[in-house]
Amino acid sequence: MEQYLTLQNIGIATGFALILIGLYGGLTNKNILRIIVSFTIFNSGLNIVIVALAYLKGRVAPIIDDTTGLDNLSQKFVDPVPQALVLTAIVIGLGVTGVMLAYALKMYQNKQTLNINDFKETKW
Amino acid sequence: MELQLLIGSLVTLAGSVFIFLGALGIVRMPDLYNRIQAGTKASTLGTILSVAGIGIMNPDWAGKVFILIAFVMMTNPVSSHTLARAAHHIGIALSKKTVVDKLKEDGPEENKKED
Amino acid sequence: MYKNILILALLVGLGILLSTAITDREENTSLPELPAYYADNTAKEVGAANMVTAVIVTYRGFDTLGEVTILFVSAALIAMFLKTGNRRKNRNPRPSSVILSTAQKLLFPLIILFGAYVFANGHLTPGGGFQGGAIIATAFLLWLMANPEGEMRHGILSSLEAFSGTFYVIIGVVGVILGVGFLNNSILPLGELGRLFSAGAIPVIYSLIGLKVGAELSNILHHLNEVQNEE
Amino acid sequence: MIFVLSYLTWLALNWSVETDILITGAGISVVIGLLFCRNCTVLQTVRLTPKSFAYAIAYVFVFLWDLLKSNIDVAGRVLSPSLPINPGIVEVKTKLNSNIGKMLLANSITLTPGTLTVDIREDRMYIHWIDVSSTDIEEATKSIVKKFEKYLEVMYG
Amino acid sequence: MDVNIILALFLAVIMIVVAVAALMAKRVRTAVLAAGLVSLVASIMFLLLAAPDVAMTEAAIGSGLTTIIFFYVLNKIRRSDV
Amino acid sequence: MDSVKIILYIAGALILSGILLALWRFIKGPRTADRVVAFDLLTVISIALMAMVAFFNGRIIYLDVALVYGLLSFTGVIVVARFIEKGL
Repeated sequence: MEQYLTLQNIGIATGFALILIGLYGGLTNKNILRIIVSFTIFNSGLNIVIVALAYLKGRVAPIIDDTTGLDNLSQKFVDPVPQALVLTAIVIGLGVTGVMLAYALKMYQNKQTLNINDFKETKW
Repeated sequence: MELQLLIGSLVTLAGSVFIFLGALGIVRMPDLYNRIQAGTKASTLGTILSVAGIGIMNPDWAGKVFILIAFVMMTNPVSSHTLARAAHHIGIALSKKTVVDKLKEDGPEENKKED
Repeated sequence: MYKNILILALLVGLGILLSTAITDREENTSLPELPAYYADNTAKEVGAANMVTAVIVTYRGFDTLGEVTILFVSAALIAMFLKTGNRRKNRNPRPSSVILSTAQKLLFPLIILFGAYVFANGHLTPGGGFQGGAIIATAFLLWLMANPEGEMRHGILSSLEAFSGTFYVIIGVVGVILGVGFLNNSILPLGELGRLFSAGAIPVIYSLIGLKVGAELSNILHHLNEVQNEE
Repeated sequence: MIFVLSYLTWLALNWSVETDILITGAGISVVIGLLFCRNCTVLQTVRLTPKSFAYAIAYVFVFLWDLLKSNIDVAGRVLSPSLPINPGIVEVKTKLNSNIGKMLLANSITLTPGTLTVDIREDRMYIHWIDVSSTDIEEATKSIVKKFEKYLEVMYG
Repeated sequence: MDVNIILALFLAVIMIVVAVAALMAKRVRTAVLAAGLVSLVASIMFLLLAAPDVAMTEAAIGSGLTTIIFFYVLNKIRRSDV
Repeated sequence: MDSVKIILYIAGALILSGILLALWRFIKGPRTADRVVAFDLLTVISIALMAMVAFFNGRIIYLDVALVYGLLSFTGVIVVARFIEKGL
């Protein structure tokens, strides 16, 4: 039990839990705004999983300053590439959320309802 | 050096005590306005003290700590005031212990000029 | 109701499946080859102290260009969805108090300055164009809070966005002309590590990205603000 | 004025005085002052005299002392089991004319626990007070506003 | 036990509790606030996982702007259950 | 050094219990405004928590994240306040 209790595993487990909670909320709710809220929770969980996978025990953030020195950096830093990807993912997540919300607002203005079962035209 | 660390940690401890009291106040107080009073204000002082203690322990960080304190002190009362004003506007009730409500007696607000 | 239980059962199964990722995974002890290369060579190749910035702006510059484009497209989509004929007919929001509007006037330049600090120091401290852009959008939002019916000069935002986007591409093309590659930062000289002007063109590129992102997010907020209220 | 404020903030953020930082900060401050804040005239009413500087420093100390004192007072109220509060909204009058003076006064009142500015109309402020000792306008003004006002009056008029 | 691990466990529990609260909330605005809170705690988690850049982005965008855009849209849809 | 660490651990424990109390108010409600007060309190507390994380890791760069919170957390509260008073 003790060897599983690392920072990385805690992060991965939390992220998975958030992903499952978000999926459950997205699949069971009828209200379109609640589905979008579930999507943002799902998004946060996914980001935590990716960053936690990049974490290495006992290493520090990939920014050079007085405490890190200049040599042997690949032995000291965590992986910077997944962090960069997650950074972009968060910004794109905001764009996607904004588009979904604008779409929901437009549908509400047309039909005065938020229940997704009432939007039948685009069903396939 | 040792003394500096000790003073800084004691200031941080005082700040965290205030944070805890603020959180306790937010649970115990009977209505919204008193919650804002006890909760947000005490924890603002607590945060300022905690951050200042950390600034005392690391003198190199003083600039950022100073800016952080200034930001918190400038922004927090504005948000508290806006929240209290909104709450009173939609008529959230004050608790039973309330003595006087001058704002309600004076009626709804007249059209005021912004300058 | 049966459907919910079925979904719950499915998700529990998925959770059990995912939990093997914790129990069966071997602990990594060293970086893979590419990140190790980045970590060892960023300081002398790019001159940036922050490796995430180096990866975003230089090594993966194309991706960032695409990302800015995605943000632009989503802003345009939101504008398209929300374009209604009779906007701002009977929105009469409650005016803000004197305290909020005065505090807004005092805080607006400070927030803009902090955003500028975040993206000008993106190669030394955490932060960069996207965060700085979000901070600038927040300053704009504060302005909207204090003057909910204020008339915005729409031209400034659009021209700022167009200007920064164009210059971003021009800087990339200058790199091609000088023969160092699209969006390479060494078109400006590298300096001593840890100084503000150390990383070649990274501060310039990141400032442009920051201005563009800030203008786009402000545009989204402005469009959302102008939709007619439901009564 | 905006320029000076921005420049000081920039220096405190960077916490070093190298030439490149000085130059960049000056450039950014000028751009902010000229481009974004053509209508930020809120600081024009500040009086720049030695006396007002002295009063500003004195004000900071008075304010910090009051902050600490009232925090301990409210902490005592929270901790005591019977919750001895006596809340109410009272009305006070202020003599300050400029907007920034009013804002600083309201912020000081709000930041001090025990008092919270709920609304402000012209020269009257409505303050939620956790321990109302008198409902009269004059008395309330005397006990809440006066200690801050005499310093702010010199600074902002 | 490392102090970071204790803190991370604490934050993990809080995040899951708040996420469940977001699902169970009666009104949409509560769910939105809870989702903002999940982002807030997630950004402290990112700080522990040695990713200050990501923490800053999550703070400015995930916890700030997303909540704000949600409330702008909720303002246009005034019903009893939002 | 040891006594300093013990004092800081006590401070951290107090901050964490403060988070728990504020979370209880957030879940209990009863109105949106009460939840917003709890939300504000949680953001302010997390500034202190971030500063402590920065101290324990010994890196000044982590303070920048706390700065972002210190400057931006209040806009969320203002937006919700303007939302409930129909001033948006």
